[in-house]
Amino acid sequence: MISPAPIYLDYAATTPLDSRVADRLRDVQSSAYFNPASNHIAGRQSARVVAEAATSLGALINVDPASIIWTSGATESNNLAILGAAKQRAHCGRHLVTMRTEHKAVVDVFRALEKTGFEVTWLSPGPEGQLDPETFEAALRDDTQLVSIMKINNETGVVQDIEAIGRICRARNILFHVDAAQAVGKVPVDVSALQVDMMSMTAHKFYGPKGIGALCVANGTALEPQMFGGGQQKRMRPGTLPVDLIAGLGTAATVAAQCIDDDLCKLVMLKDRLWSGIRGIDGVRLNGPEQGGYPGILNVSVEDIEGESLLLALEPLCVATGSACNSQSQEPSYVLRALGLSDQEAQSAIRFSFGRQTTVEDIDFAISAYRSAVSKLRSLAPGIAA
Amino acid sequence: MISPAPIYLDYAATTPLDSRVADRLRDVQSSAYFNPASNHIAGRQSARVVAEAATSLGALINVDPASIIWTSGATESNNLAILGAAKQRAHCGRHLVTMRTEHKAVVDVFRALEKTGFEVTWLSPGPEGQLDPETFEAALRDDTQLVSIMKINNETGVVQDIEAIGRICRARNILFHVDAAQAVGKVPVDVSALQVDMMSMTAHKFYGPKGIGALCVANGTALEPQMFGGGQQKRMRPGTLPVDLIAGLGTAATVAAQCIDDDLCKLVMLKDRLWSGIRGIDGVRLNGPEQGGYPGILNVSVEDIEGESLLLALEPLCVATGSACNSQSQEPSYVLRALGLSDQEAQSAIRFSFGRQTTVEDIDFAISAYRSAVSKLRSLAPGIAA
Amino acid sequence: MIGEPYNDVVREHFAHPGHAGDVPDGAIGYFEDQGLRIRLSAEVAAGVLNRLRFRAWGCPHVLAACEEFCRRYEGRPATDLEEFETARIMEDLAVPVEKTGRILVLEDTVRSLGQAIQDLTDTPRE
Amino acid sequence: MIGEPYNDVVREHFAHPGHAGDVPDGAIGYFEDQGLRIRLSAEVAAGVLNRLRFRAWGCPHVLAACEEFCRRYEGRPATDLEEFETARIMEDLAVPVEKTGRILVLEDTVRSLGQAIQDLTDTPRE
Ligand SMILES: Cc1ncc(COP(=O)(O)O)c(C=O)c1O
Ligand SMILES: Cc1ncc(COP(=O)(O)O)c(C=O)c1O
Repeated sequence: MISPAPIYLDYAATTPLDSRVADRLRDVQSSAYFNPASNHIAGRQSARVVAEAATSLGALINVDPASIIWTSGATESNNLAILGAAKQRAHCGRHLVTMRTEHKAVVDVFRALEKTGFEVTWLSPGPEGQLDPETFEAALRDDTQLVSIMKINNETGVVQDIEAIGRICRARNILFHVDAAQAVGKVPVDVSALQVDMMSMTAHKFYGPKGIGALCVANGTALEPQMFGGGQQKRMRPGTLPVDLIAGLGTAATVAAQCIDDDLCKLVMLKDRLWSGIRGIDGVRLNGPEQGGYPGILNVSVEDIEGESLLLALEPLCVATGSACNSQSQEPSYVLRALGLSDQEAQSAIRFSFGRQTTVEDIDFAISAYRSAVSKLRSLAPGIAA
Repeated sequence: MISPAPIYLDYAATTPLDSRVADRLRDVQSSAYFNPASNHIAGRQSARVVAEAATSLGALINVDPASIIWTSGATESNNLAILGAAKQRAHCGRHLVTMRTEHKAVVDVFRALEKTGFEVTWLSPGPEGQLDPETFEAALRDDTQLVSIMKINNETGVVQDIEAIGRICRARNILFHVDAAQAVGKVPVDVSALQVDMMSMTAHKFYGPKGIGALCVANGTALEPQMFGGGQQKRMRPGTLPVDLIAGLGTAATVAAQCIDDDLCKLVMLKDRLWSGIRGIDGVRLNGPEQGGYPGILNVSVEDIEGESLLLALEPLCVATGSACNSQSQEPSYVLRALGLSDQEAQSAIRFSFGRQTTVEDIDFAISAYRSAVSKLRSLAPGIAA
Repeated sequence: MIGEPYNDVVREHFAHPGHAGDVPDGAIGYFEDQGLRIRLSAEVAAGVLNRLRFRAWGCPHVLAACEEFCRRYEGRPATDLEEFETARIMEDLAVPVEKTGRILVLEDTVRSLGQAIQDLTDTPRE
Repeated sequence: MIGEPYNDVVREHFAHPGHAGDVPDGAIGYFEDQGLRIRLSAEVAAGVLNRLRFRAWGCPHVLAACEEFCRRYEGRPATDLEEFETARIMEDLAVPVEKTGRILVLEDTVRSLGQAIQDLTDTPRE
């Protein structure tokens, strides 16, 4: 069966390369593919490319380029930050705080720590997904050493008040990590202003290459490395640096710095259009905040519709049902369950996510595909008591 | 100062992309950049790309594609294999065996294990770098649970008898890991024939992309994951799969399968030519085996020459002085010291390494650059007792 | 991660469920379990299933299995319903094993339909 | 990882060590330490360093420092050797701090040369 061309509305899962990033990748691959650690002119050329990329990323998020550790992505950054800090600072206390609605790459790391004698407080969000700073503060204890709260939720687009949380942590000398995989390069992020100690990011969420991410670590924050071998990156993360991917991330950062405002403006328009087009459908509900959510994500549930059939009926629309990174699991999203949705509501949830290359036509296609899928499936269903 | 174009003879550090790999990267980046874990037609298209790449790599090294875990490179593969197996199998014994001449990405992992209650036997090689299977067997104990021996040494090109070591391990039920970063895609490797349980590799050493590697793990070998988050790769290694890099690795594997014989044939010729051109220099010695070493690496020391000055005098020739991955360290190579070289001999060592794009002209340039650098530096030096 | 989740038969049935709907005044089988709901209705004349229709709430495999059932049994004697085989449907639609339970809901609905037809036949016309 | 290890002065001196060699029958300073060996020779007339030459075994910074020393002191009174300053040479050649010890070997050699000149001058001609 020949499938029609996909209409891609799964930007929260991963984005296409920006053309400027693609050009940069090619350029570095052919002219500076050397090992930046090599002690010869070619190696030093690659080292300069890496340093430039650090400067670009540093400029985007307002951090000292020297505070950047290159990783393979936000998953690795989260692991390094949370495992590395918790173990290194075990003497400061064994209590950790995070949210139930974090990405698996945070949740599973804390679960692993729980098995090794750390105690984790799992905070619940309010009904729209936000963490209330007072609830947060109440969870802190004398032996709380580390907090991890994401900036933008990957399923609902809800934005946490990182500044307020950061202030509370700083006042109590608690280390604060932020998973900003869905934020860096997509919304303005100023790490220094935010009082954040560690922040994770990944290039492929903001039109950069896959397989490269970063963790920025405030000066003076000691981490236990999670990988061993070689002296690269001050021993924090060994392995030959992928100079092309790093350069690509740098270019993606530079492009983002130029485009963020325009991108956001367009996304607000697209999200409004999409939500206006489907909110009138009987039984549709918005998962996430009515106001102030990240405009590139719209998550909706609909009453009495089976999620898997909905997904198939939407083809060739490419959208997500759970967290993009975990859609192999068939369980209803734990993030939506934590927002108070029933299993049945959660399993019908569709996350539309869009970005720089999305057009109004894509959105209009999505609206009509969603409307007709819902009405088709409803027409097939028997009444509740047939 | 404008530098002349580099002459790159540091292929053991990293290789340029094969043009077919570069094409494949571009293609996948534009047409299948999706998340292979996404449950929609686009995601499934990327999943097929990943599966094809696994088939290509599986064919190159004769393993079941299902046994492949994608990682960010050989450093991560080594960490996952050694930490993951040692911890998972701690009940089988706490004694581990490796060599002094392993890459840092193995040495440092074992050092980390030593700090957590494992006991490591560090075997020394013979004067040409080989591990004697009898010496090896004598080091095994009842509580030996894991052995890691590299296939090809990155500094000297010495090739270990993996088959013999594998047989000994298999007979005693000891898990056997091989760091084949310098071997896969460069010499024929048949994992199934070798009786190896785990093998690490990295694409950028065989004309594939940087930032992607693999660990293949024999059926039934349990490992403790070293990173947490999400269900990708059967929970062994989470994170969004970089589908383009994986596809690039797959293409590099396919190209390698076609080119290995021709590549090797050319390398033998180039190495012969290079060694013939410099062996006559007074005080030059070969580090590594006279016969049977990997033909893409030639490591030589020379009497009474200061290594750093030698390196600068060789410019614009790009060669390595220590392990490529660790040339930030200024200590004389521990690998060469283990072969019995003095500090002074080790610090003068130069590793020439070459590959698919190296020409006879490059080699001839290297010969004359080396000869004149040595004679220039000798002419500058005072006599020993001036 | 890799395989297509639906084979061509499932895709075809899902896209064109020609037997979706109701037979007015027909015999009705209904079953619900595990959140799934299936309703079958049939027009039976002289012991033959003249028309079969389904309504269902479930995943694509369930919907396609219902359509497949209707296509297969329309025109056959109602007594054939007793021999309804989930195994063949599962095979033809390449239903993943972990969904076996869902196809058993269809089996239960078919049984319920058979019973309804039986009841109609047994009930002496008044 | 990033910076150029050698500045332009070091590269230039290393490429063109115009003062490499020996002054035949000159005054000789020699010192060796940490594996480094430096020899300086000078032709002194009327208390002036007419010609200065060096030989050295060491890293590029050491070789360049020797060349720089010769360029700087040729033509000056031998008594100036006493004021030899490693700090200025280190700055001009951008020698990394961890190599300070190596430049001190040059200082010791310069001192040894000064002593040798002194000895020649003090020794009454016979
Ligand atoms: C919030 C969040 N954190 C972490 C990740 C993991 O990023 P990566 O897959 O690039 O490691 C993702 C996306 O996958 C994400 O959305
Ligand atoms: C023998 C060996 N093992 C491991 C590695 C590490 O590979 P990577 O830097 O790609 O992680 C290298 C090269 O750097 C190597 O030569």
